[in-house]
Amino acid sequence: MDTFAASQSAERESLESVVIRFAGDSGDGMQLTGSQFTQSTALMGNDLATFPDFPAEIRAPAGTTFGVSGFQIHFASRDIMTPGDAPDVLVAMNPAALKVNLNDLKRGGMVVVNTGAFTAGNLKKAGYTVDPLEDGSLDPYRVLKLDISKLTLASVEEFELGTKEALRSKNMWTLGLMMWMFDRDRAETVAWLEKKFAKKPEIAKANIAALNAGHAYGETAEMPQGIGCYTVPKAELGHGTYRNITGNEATSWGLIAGAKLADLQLVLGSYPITPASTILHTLANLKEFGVVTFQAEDEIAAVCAAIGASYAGSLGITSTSGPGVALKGEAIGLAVATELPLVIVDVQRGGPSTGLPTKTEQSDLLQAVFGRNGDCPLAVLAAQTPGDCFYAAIEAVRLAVKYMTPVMLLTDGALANGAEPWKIPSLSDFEPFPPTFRTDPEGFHPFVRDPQTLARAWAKPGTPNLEHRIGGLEKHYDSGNISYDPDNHHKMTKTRAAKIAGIADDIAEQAIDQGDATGDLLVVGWGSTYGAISQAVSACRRDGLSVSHAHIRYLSPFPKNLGDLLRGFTKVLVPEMNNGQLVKVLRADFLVDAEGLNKIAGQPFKVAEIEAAIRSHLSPSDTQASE
Amino acid sequence: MDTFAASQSAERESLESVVIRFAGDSGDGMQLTGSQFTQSTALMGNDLATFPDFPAEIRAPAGTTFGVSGFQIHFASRDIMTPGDAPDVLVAMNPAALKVNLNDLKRGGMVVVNTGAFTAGNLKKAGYTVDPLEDGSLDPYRVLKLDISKLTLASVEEFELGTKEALRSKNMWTLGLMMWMFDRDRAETVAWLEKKFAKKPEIAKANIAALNAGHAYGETAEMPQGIGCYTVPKAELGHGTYRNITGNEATSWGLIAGAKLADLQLVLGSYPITPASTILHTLANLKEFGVVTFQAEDEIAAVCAAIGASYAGSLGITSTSGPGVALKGEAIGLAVATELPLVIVDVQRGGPSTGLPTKTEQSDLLQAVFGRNGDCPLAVLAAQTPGDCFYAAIEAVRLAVKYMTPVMLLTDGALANGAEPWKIPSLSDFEPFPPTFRTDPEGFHPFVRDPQTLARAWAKPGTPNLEHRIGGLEKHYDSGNISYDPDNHHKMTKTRAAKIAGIADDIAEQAIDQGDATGDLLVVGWGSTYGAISQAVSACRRDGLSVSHAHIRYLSPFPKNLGDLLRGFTKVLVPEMNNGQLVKVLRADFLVDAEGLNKIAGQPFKVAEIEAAIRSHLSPSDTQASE
Amino acid sequence: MTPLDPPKKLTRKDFVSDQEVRWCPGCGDYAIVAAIQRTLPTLGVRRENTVFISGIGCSSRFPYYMNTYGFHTIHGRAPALATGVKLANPELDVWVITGDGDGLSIGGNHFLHLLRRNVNLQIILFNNRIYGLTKGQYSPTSLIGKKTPSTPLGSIDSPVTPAAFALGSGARFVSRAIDIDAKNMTKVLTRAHEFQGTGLVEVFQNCPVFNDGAFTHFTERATATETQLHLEHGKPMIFGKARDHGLRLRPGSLEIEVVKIGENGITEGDLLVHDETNRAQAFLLAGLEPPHFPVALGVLYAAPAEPFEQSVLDQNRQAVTSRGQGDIDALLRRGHTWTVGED
Amino acid sequence: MTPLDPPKKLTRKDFVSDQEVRWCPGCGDYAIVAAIQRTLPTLGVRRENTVFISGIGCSSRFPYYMNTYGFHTIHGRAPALATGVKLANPELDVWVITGDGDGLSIGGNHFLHLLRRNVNLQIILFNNRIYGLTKGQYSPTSLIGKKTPSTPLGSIDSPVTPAAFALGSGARFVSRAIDIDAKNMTKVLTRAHEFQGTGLVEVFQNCPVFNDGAFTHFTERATATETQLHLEHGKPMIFGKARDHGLRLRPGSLEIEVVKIGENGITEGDLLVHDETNRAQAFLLAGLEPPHFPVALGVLYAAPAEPFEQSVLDQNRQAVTSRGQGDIDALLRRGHTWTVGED
Ligand SMILES: Cc1ncc(C[n+]2csc(CCOP(=O)(O)OP(=O)(O)O)c2C)c(N)n1
Ligand SMILES: Cc1ncc(C[n+]2csc(CCOP(=O)(O)OP(=O)(O)O)c2C)c(N)n1
Ligand code: SF4
Ligand code: SF4
Ligand SMILES: [Mg+2]
Ligand SMILES: [Mg+2]
Repeated sequence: MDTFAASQSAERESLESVVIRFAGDSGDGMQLTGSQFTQSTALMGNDLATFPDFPAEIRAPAGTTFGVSGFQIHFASRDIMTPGDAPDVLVAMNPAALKVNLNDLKRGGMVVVNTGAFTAGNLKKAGYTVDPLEDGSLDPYRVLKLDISKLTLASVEEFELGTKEALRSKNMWTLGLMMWMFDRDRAETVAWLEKKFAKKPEIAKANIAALNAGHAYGETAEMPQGIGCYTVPKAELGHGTYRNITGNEATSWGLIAGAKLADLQLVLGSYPITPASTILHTLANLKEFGVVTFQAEDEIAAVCAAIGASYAGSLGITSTSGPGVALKGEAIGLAVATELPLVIVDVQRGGPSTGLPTKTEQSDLLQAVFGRNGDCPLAVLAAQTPGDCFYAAIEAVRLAVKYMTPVMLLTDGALANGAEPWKIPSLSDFEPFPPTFRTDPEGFHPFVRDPQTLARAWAKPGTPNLEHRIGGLEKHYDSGNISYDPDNHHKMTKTRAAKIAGIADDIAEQAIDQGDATGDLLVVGWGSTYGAISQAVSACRRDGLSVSHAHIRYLSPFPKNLGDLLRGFTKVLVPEMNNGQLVKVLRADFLVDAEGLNKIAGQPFKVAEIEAAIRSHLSPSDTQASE
Repeated sequence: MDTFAASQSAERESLESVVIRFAGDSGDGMQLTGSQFTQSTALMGNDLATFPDFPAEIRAPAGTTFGVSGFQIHFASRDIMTPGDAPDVLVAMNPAALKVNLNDLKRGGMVVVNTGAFTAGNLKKAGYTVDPLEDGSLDPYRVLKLDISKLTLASVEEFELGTKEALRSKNMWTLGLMMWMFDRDRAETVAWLEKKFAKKPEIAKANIAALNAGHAYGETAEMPQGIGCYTVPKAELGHGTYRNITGNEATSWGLIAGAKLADLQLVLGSYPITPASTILHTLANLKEFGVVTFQAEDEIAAVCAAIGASYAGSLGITSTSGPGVALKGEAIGLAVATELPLVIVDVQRGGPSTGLPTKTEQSDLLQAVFGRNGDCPLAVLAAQTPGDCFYAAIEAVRLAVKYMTPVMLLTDGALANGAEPWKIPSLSDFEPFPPTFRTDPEGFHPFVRDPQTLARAWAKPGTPNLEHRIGGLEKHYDSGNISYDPDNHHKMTKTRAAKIAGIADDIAEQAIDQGDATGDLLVVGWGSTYGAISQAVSACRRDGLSVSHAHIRYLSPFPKNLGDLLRGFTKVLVPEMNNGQLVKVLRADFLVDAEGLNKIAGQPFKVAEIEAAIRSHLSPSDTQASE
Repeated sequence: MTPLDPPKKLTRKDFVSDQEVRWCPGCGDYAIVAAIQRTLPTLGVRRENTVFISGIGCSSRFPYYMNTYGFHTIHGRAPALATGVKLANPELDVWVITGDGDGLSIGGNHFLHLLRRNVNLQIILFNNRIYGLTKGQYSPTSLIGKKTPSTPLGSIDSPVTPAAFALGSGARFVSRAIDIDAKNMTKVLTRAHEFQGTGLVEVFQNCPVFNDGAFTHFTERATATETQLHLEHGKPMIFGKARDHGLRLRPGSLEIEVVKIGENGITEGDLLVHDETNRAQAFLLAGLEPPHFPVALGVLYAAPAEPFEQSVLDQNRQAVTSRGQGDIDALLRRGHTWTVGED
Repeated sequence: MTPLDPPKKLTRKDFVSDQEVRWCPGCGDYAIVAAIQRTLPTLGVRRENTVFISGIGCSSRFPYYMNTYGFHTIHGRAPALATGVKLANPELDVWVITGDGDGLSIGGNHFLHLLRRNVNLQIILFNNRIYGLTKGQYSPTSLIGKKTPSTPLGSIDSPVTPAAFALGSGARFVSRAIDIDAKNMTKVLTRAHEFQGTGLVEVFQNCPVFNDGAFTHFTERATATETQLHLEHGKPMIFGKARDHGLRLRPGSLEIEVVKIGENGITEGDLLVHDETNRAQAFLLAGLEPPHFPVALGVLYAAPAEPFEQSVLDQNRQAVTSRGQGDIDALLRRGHTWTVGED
């Protein structure tokens, strides 16, 4: 898997796909650069996937390795699903960025370095004893050395900004250069800059000047051996209107859409936590949808407020990450016991404890399914791409309302911040699912159940003649009053379990995403590993290997056919970004000898990693020990 | 299984075993009556087991069914292990007590009723439309009707107490009668009353008078048809000094013994919760052992204080029940991440949520093993009898200190309040296990590990030249400093898992408690179901069935040989007082088709229930569906 | 949601549920539930709009005995849950029931934030200075030296004064009543209900089983006139059987002293006049304790401000006015979009 | 545990750890860590006995930069964890580091109970009126109207005043300092350290990234003399460049007013004299805010009492004296026992 060749010809060489990683100091604005490049790439009609990777510190001191912020974009003329394993192009704005990222670059790949930042001080901060630009460590790569700092200063001279201010445009100069190199259009970025700095026209002008200067530099300057200019044709995307969307945007919008389809007011109780906070931010800024957002004093208050809202007849939702879920356990149990609708969004991050707050992981699955006192079943769903968060959120709302139950929606840091082009649906594509609130006193008690769904009646305060009391103590099946009766407790426990199990009749059977319904190996995934598994499986299938891919959305309850489906394969491999959680539940429920492929690095799987595992599982001499 | 026959003969009839249930109003002092009867029974040298069963309310209104408090004792001349399935004798102090308990009484069993309490008002409160003493509903039983109220008043007349005060001695009169009937000695109770009412000698005298009067009544009065007097010979207990002990006493004392063996100060951070509170109470009253007890503002503060204490070089312990564990999850994760010793005692009760606070259950196992964010492994142990809590607690301390890890000790409400005769060990029977605190700066960092146990160094504040920082963020394997390095996180996660898994090399292999090492059916249990399973299995084995019993103490990690052991049997049956938790983990880890037998009634299994399940699993036409 | 016909005249019985009360005989909670059931009809509220929300504790069993909507939640969390209820439906008339353990031990944080946000509801704190339901451990309001199962040698934590804590937390309505003083309790409950915002009522409640007589030193009817100061806005602080004692500020200082009217030239004019809106004064009053001072009862502090949920609604309305009612299809198409193929 | 040789003279550098500081350029936290590193050597403490315990937040990264023992715990729980540390080893010199979110939002309950128990440690509250680490959401001390990512239309919760909350919680030492005023901070830190019990120091800390200038209206050096009141026990409350302004109690009332010395007959004698031991006065001072009043800085309140962990130790000693050192074998044999077989 080496990178695209150098082009010497004047006219642009056409490439099928490119992976670029922008890397620099937290202060260098790499996330902005990346997202602007992403925008114009989307508008070019490429398929794409991105992976922002930033430090836990707000602004780590300049020049340090732990302060390096990166943004990787993979774009192509074909359908792609991951941010790409290894970059073809690395843009390194300073020595620390080079140090941290160089090993990931493909051999023969291109490095664009800002020599202006390669001062003795910065080299030292990055832990370089000798200058990597001099000691030949860049020999395996195609290197474009530019004093971007100097070039930027020159380009904005006329605006007479202070040097510090002027240097801020470095990232725009670089963006301009890369836009030239890959034939992107600057118009959107120009418009965006004008809007962003509307109050500071000088700054806007300076940035635009830098952007154009970078582009112009590419047009005019003589490029060294091995550096060319390229184009990546449109991808064959299905007809429709597209946009870029990140996972947390999609989740937020999906929750709003779900509330609309349920005809309920959305009340979000949340407490800020990385990487979930942007869901709170997004919804807080959509009050015109009647959304109520409440930043509570802590996670417990947040979920309790959401439960109170559902009790009062709204749709209570709480968004958080793993440590927050750990705090909400007792209250979620109350929602299970009182059988109220509730959606808990867990944007997973590296654990245990505070762990790796800005890194991604899938290690909250067992907590989601089992992490409460008592026999305390609820529904668990997972989203598999940024755009899919929208659909998963709607489904979470549907199940919560229809079954009067908490539903845990699992996403993760990679989905939350990652972006992809998304074909925009219309609300009319969805069946509405408004609940019927109980109003008839005849034969009412708070735990009368719908014979089909086993959901209890939802009688909201304010309804005359349905006054009733509920709580966390066990209730009598036939009256809803407190009951310490032994058989009743057994019956209620079984009923709560049966209600959740019954959801399996209401969801799609598990589909094979790719490959045959039986064979040598089934790769089973869940959540954000979708893209990597999918590409690895198709690569192996191209080589004629008997491997299929199933990706599980419904983790509790599982689809009815899942057991049979697993048994249709000689082997089952379960890649997870954790130490083996789904694999545990699959083995317990279906007694299949599924094996885990576990990456607990706070980073998504590379396609190659999964591909290698598949091949070793299918190689005649299957020596590879699974972990 | 019917009860002992009536004896008409003057001299006492000898019985092998008897089950008595004392039942009355919360205000009637049945728990005291029961524990006094238990004391004297213990001193008689019988083996025994008790099961107190009281309402969630402090003092529910007199006469109501939900206010009924019961105390069951099973005593015998042979080795017994459970409080008994069904009582041979029911003492009902009022209509509500009769109503609630009569169905449990063995057919042909004896009912002693206090007719004095069978007033129209009490009958109504109990929900009786007709008087059960008149309508023949007691015909299947041997009935002893006495106006205990009146008899008591007469017996204490001389002390000129108010009627209300005088009636308080009802329970002592009744106790006296039962002590006559079963040939128990009153001396201990007399002494106890004198001590208890030292400040109110009149009350002491009155109670003693009532006690003696009840006894005298038995001696003198003409007993109706079917009521006799009995004796239950000494049991063949092993040599040694015995005492009665409840589970929470044993746990508390075991923790103190563990701290002593570890040569560490015990610091308990706890927040009151039923049925765990008495551990806090017991330890709070043992300050002369240097025990520090801290009633914190909530469960989170309690566990955090315990973690702080361990960090500072003491043994941090926290005691609670299921809802408390649900709140402690995040903090326990911190202890896992910082690798500090910590013992969490979970005295399980009925769930989910507030559930059935005063009832017993085993439904926190999955929470104990999986209930935290991230991959967050710790050790989980369970105690199986009241006395065994002592040994389990010591073992929990040993593992926590040796492996620098949180250890969850699971007991439950039945163990906590249940009592049994306990052969008292000496501290010298135990190997001490003091940790070695790190003092040598040479090559020190907070996460240097013992190559055998993988435990990190314990360097406590106050030690010169070992100043260091720890926290919940991921740390570098080789320095203990914060690290966001992907491979390091993978390595640390694997190391944390390996450390816990490694405990399997340090614990006893799983033994077969009863029966052969292979066979048709293995009954696998954990925790307080020990007695019921054991008796059910031996009953079936007496009938020649090929069934064995294994009881698991180490739930995480499992003993190394457990898998092979399970595979030695055609079938595996897992009785649990939950909806199927251990069975899930066994299936996941060993891919054996274990079946659950689940009772979620807030009450212990009856021996008969397990026996029936065993037989149906072994009957040629095995039709019984497992749940 | 609320039907438009005027509420029918309700009586105490309308608010009594069919559940048997499960408190110990003699428990102060009986008097409180009775007082509230008696007061509600006088407030012209609707049963269906009335919601009692409690945590866990003897006191928190309260909602089961009210024939209204009720939620017996989890330990300490009632204020947070009630906030959610009000955010979902501000029309509802919410009463939070909590205890000294539920509200001030595990629930202290939610208590603080409820008060500072000033959500429009009533919160009744049943203070019996003990954990009743769990059988008598000391609570954050137990006095130093209190012997309980968890403090066999006596408690050592200095107690929280709920009213002072509330004032420090930014509470805008702080009041006190005694379980057995139905008359004053009704007054205070009515005031708290009128109040736009969080109306805190601390009730001194006797637990005959685990903390009997915790308050008798000032609740005893016989000595009440000497040990109780019933506050009235704008009135001088007078107490005593002969109404001849009063409180004044020691001149130029910030200390309150008890004075006798008539003695060395003191007249009513010298006494402190109760000003409900003075937080510092309320803070001083909250700290008065027998034997040297009477206990301040009634409304210590009342300073209305816009309730939290109103401001929330205002912002939502604002958003609709400035941006128009949200349209989801438009939302999804906000910002950069592009179209593939014909359409 | 502590070796007996006298502590060697330490310098600031001895307290600087080898970890690179990871705060934003210009963050007020730099000044605070510097002040503490400069103050510690003057307190004659031992590095090995010094422990910094923090929660989560930018401020809570603090322990990593101190070359002492340190524990970066979980969000809001540092006070509880620190209490456990002191119970295990009262000899340790513990500093709790928290933020306005860590300490007053999620950690409010532990904050309350730490203060009322009066555990002997110092707690430094870094108040920047914002959640820094999570990128700028409003905090419990953010002012109404504050626009943040979670309050795009402005915050509506009325803020907590940490000092008032602390006093209401029963705190016995309450003080304030400004990040850039090293001199006063050192004074206050020293006082807090001397104090036997929980020494609370609120530091007004600037977050240039998410809440720049939150305090400039009274921290600006130019106007400091007009906007700051530096309290000294026993001294009249005077401020102003010309030291000609002061605070007095409006006669007979409980309100503070600003007066000009010399104007209509006001003399220094009329001014309030700071009494550290007067809780009500401290409560009033805590509430003073520009523009109408200066901000009260320094030690607002200091009323020593036996520290919590001392009382705990006393009870344990008591138990040993009255019952003798515990003997486990005897414990197991306490009460009824019986023997089977010969022995
Ligand atoms: C999470 C949790 N922790 C602890 C408990 C046990 N518990 C129930 S009520 C209570 C304290 C009750 O005291 P208070 O609030 O004063 O109410 P009271 O019974 O005195 O009316 C406790 C500790 C619980 N139910 N849940
Ligand atoms: C249980 C939990 N909830 C939420 C978070 C996310 N979080 C980390 S710090 C913080 C608030 C920090 O604010 P503050 O205490 O004022 O510290 P600052 O960053 O302003 O110094 C939050 C919400 C977390 N780490 N853990
Ligand atoms: S324990 Fe106390 S508070 Fe609880 S019900 Fe009984 S008397 Fe009332
Ligand atoms: S975000 Fe604010 S508080 Fe946090 S380090 Fe940066 S400047 Fe300091
Ligand atoms: Mg109480
Ligand atoms: Mg802050």
